[in-house]
Amino acid sequence: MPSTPTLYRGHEGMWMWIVHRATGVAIFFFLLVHVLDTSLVRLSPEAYNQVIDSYKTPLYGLLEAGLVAAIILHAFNGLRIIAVDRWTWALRHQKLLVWVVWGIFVVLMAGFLPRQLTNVFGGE
Amino acid sequence: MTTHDYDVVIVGAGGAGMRAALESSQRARTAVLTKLYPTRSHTGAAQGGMAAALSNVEDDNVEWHVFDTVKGGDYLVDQDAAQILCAEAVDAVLDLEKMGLPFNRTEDGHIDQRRFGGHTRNHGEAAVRRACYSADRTGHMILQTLYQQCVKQDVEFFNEFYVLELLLSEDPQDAKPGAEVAVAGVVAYELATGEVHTFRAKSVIFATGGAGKIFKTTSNAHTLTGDGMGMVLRAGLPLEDMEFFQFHPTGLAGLGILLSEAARGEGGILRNSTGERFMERYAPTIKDLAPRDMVARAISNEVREGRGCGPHKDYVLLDLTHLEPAHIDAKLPDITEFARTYLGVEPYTEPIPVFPTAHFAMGGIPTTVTAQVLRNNTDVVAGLYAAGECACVSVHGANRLGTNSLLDINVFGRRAGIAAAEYAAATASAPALPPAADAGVAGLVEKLRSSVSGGGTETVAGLRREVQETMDRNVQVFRTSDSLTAAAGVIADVKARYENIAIHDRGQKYNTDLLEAVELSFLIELAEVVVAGALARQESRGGHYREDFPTRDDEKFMKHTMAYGSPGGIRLDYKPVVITKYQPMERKY
Amino acid sequence: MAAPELSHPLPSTRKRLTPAHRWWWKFQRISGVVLVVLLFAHLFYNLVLGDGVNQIDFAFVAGKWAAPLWKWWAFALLVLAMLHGMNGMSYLVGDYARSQRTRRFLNALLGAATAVIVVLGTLVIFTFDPCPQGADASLLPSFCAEVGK
Amino acid sequence: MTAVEEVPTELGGVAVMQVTLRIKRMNPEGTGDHAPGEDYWEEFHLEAHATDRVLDALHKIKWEQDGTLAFRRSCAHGVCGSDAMRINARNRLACKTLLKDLNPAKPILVEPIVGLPVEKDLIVDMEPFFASYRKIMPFLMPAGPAPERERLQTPAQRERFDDTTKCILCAACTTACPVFWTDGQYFGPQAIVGAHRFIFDSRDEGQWDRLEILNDTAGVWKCRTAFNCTEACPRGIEVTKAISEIKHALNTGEI
Ligand SMILES: Cc1cc2nc3c(=O)[nH]c(=O)nc-3n(C[C@H](O)[C@H](O)[C@H](O)COP(=O)(O)OP(=O)(O)OC[C@H]3O[C@@H](n4cnc5c(N)ncnc54)[C@H](O)[C@@H]3O)c2cc1C
Ligand code: HEM
Ligand code: SF4
Ligand code: F3S
Ligand code: FES
Repeated sequence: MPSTPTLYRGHEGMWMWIVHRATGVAIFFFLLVHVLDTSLVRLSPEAYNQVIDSYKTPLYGLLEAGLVAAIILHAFNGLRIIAVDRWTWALRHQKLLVWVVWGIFVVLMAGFLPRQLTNVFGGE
Repeated sequence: MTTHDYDVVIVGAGGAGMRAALESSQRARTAVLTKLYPTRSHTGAAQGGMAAALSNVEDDNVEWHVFDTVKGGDYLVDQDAAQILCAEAVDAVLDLEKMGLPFNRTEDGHIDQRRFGGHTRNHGEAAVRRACYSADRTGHMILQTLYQQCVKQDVEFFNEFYVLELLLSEDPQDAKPGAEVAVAGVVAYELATGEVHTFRAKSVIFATGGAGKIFKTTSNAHTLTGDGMGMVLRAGLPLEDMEFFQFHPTGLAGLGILLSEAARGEGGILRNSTGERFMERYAPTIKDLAPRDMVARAISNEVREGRGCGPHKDYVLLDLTHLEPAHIDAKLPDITEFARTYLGVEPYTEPIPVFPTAHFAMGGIPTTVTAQVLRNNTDVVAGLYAAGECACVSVHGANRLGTNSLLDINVFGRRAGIAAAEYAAATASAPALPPAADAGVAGLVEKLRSSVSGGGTETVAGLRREVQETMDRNVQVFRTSDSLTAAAGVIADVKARYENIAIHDRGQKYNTDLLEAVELSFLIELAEVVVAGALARQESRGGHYREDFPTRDDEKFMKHTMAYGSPGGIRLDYKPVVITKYQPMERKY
Repeated sequence: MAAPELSHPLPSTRKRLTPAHRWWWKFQRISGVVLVVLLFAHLFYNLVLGDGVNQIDFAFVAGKWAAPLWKWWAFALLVLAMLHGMNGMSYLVGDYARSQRTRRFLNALLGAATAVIVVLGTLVIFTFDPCPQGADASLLPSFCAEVGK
Repeated sequence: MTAVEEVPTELGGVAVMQVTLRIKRMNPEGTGDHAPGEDYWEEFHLEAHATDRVLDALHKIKWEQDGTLAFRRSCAHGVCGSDAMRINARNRLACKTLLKDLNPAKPILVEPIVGLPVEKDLIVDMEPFFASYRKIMPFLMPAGPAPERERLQTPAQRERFDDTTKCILCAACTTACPVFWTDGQYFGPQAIVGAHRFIFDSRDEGQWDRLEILNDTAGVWKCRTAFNCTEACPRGIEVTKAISEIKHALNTGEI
């Protein structure tokens, strides 16, 4: 039985590659569902609202927060990748840029999360 | 057993082997057998440069180069060979450039050149810029470039094939002078499978490199175990001038990793514990750029007389701190990184601890200037060639000048490739192989395998350490009759105990344990030859310094040593030196 | 450019560079930059302004799409995100699918899914009626009342 | 785990310490305890100097404890490229990794590089790696007839490709690349480095042949800028930068 090799202790670049990949896939599948459920608006207001209402649970609210987190990470890391491919400076400082991405992520989430959580848990 | 049939078989894929392959494979069906992937060969470790009187940066000419080579070699150089080496140097460098080698350049786009030890203008007036280089990885670039050309030409490599025996048409020790002895092929052991292969060939070229591992402190790779020289000796052929081993002055202290002479060529200075630039005392004119044997002895002497540095006063310092960091980065990036990685020393600001390290075998398999292997002072073995560090043409005499070896492997590697292919073309077929041609190697391998359960008591590492330590202690920069006799005793003892060796691995596949044992047997025999030659040479010349005979003795010893293996021990004979233009003079710098 | 001198012939590669991978690589980057704008405005409008997630219902969507800007915004988002996502997913297929056959099959599936979603989405966006006949007026955007009159 | 105790003794000025190496083994012919081809971890305890390299420790094991341990090595100072292996979960050369730079409090993990078939213990089949290198036509393709003397090249032109000439073909980069692990289709960073060395050489005229090859499905577009290659390269080559320069050349047609 060939055993698996150790998990490679890559640096920032490798972990961000994993993050980028995972978030990209997650967003893609969400997008498929999201287009389908939004299409219900074409069917009837009742159908749409019914589905959307069923989403308005705390669980779904959290998932949605996760989605936003994924988008923020994917988007800003995507910009980092673009910069790295484009400018030598960014290439040489790609690690710094990883921390910039996380910085932006923290700031944006700090702005968004309270709003989302009060909306989700705050009740009517 | 598998048998292969080729016109030319080249053993070794370092600089010499691949340069030969480029010529030979264009002319004849050629196989290159190498125990390492070609790009792992130790040519890749060479740093400083390759000499050629290109006159790209200052006036220079072939004659000056010949003179420096002869004088540097303490007049033991065969001057006809040196003439060829230096005359073909220019084309050798230009050929490499055309193959794509990325030399450093002058502002106007030509190949740049720098100073190196012993290379002078106008017969010793002052140091001259003769070394063509590529930062401090010239050998790396040569090895890569030659390999790239081999890829282009689709050269057939047998990688990780250890050649262990040379097959001749008859025993040269029984053959009469003048009678024909021809090469028949080689027997090789395939690392991946443990299979023994016989290669029948019309011509065979040995290009197996050096034997630095007979010493403990060495700049040489673990794999430089002198296999080619050992096989030749076992086949009943002589080895020439083996007592001349070069100790490079600046190995990283305690480790032996080389810091190229280029460090001094670029302005580095050697200092002792008092901070003195001590080379001013030993070589007033060219100081730190004196030939290696002199600098190595000077360092050892400083240490012996108590002016060494460090807690044990056992090294001196190579000072680069007065050089611009940018200059260091441009010209000496690798060696300064070695200092950082392995000693934790920052060369910009701290001097680097150095001590002489066993570096280069001036001696080796005796050849003519067309790289044909000699079986005595006059007769050649038909179809057998040697080139590179394993060969002795002899262009290095008693002491090689820095940058002349990369030159040697290219000039004589090329010559060997052409000659071997031409010989093969003119020869109808290789001599018939003896029955059971592979029996020798198969037997050797089986014997070692059976030692796993056979209860041998000696270990490869243990015996090897004993040989290496005695060589370091007794056969290094300073030698005496006593030290050499002591070494001979240890080697004889180790040789006897080798019979009782035991290895661990009895497997067929990738059995490096077994091969280390075989390599050790070559090391022991070569150490024996070195010591025998050194004992008999009661003079001091170039790299061989006898404290009990501290001067050169041209009367008795202006001759090459020819050592033959025999049941009773090493038998020594001598061969005259070819002198054409330059009569021996005292060697002063 | 002169033909290289070679000792034995190599496959001739003098044809023009095939643009496919290169084009998609560039697209991935350009679409990425555009998506940052499109997506964050979308998220901000929907989740942060007003009542956040809770505000989302038919009336909200219909109200938004009444403006041509948001209609086209949604369309651009749909197309770019789907193409970007499709190509991104096909990177994964290229990396993880073991055989040429699986690779081809999965890429076809991806292409089909993308086509379906893009077509469906486009139809919805452009044929969408914010004030469908006979619907419960309380579910509709307020301007329907005026339209109905 | 108390793998290491600093022994207070000094030997030649260097501290002696106890280290544990945990080595991934595989014997194609099997051993008493293990079936042919089975891989397993084995621990070795030894005494070493802080300044020893991992290669020294492997030698100590091979020479004093278990001669069957198989690994490649030659130069022992980082210039021949024989001994790339995964040490503490990162690709490095055993001869360039000092024990003192690893955490000696824990066992040091040593395993073969990943993505090439393991032959025995730490030895892998390098042929697929060299095959990728050969594919990019790694030799000068000069234009026109050779001049009598050298082809001219300014120091600036020479500097343009200096970085990638340093490659020793050790495979540390390629086998550290997560994209290479996925299916082995990717040429890998080394082949790109090898091509870069010629593409940016002012004397070479084969750029477009090589760029065409790198433009292929298995070529540069597979790189996801994970930077493992750059981090792993023992020669300090900016591998990702070289790859990026190739992408740029393909996109703009400028070299
Ligand atoms: C650190 C260092 C720096 C140096 N710097 C310089 C310099 O700046 N300038 C200069 O001129 N010289 C320099 N030298 C010397 C020079 O590099 C060598 O002498 C030269 O490269 C030797 O080349 P070679 O082809 O003979 O052998 P190598 O390159 O050592 O090749 C030997 C080949 O033989 C093969 N081989 C060995 N045994 C067997 C076997 N049993 N079966 C099959 N194959 C076998 C090996 O696989 C290898 O391919 C330096 C040497 C060292 C060690
Ligand atoms: C918000 C702005 C976005 C930016 C800036 C962005 C940027 C990028 C970039 C530059 C890449 C290429 C990565 C590479 O070649 O290494 C990429 C890959 C990818 N993107 Fe996006 N993207 C964004 C949005 C999205 C969306 C909305 C989706 C989902 C539909 C998505 C899914 C993917 C996927 C699946 C990949 C492939 C990941 C991989 O190969 O590892 N991205 N993205
Ligand atoms: S680029 Fe660096 S890591 Fe990759 S093979 Fe070359 S030297 Fe090794
Ligand atoms: S690790 Fe691989 S993904 Fe690119 S940057 Fe290096 S080749
Ligand atoms: S042994 Fe040569 S690179 Fe490590």
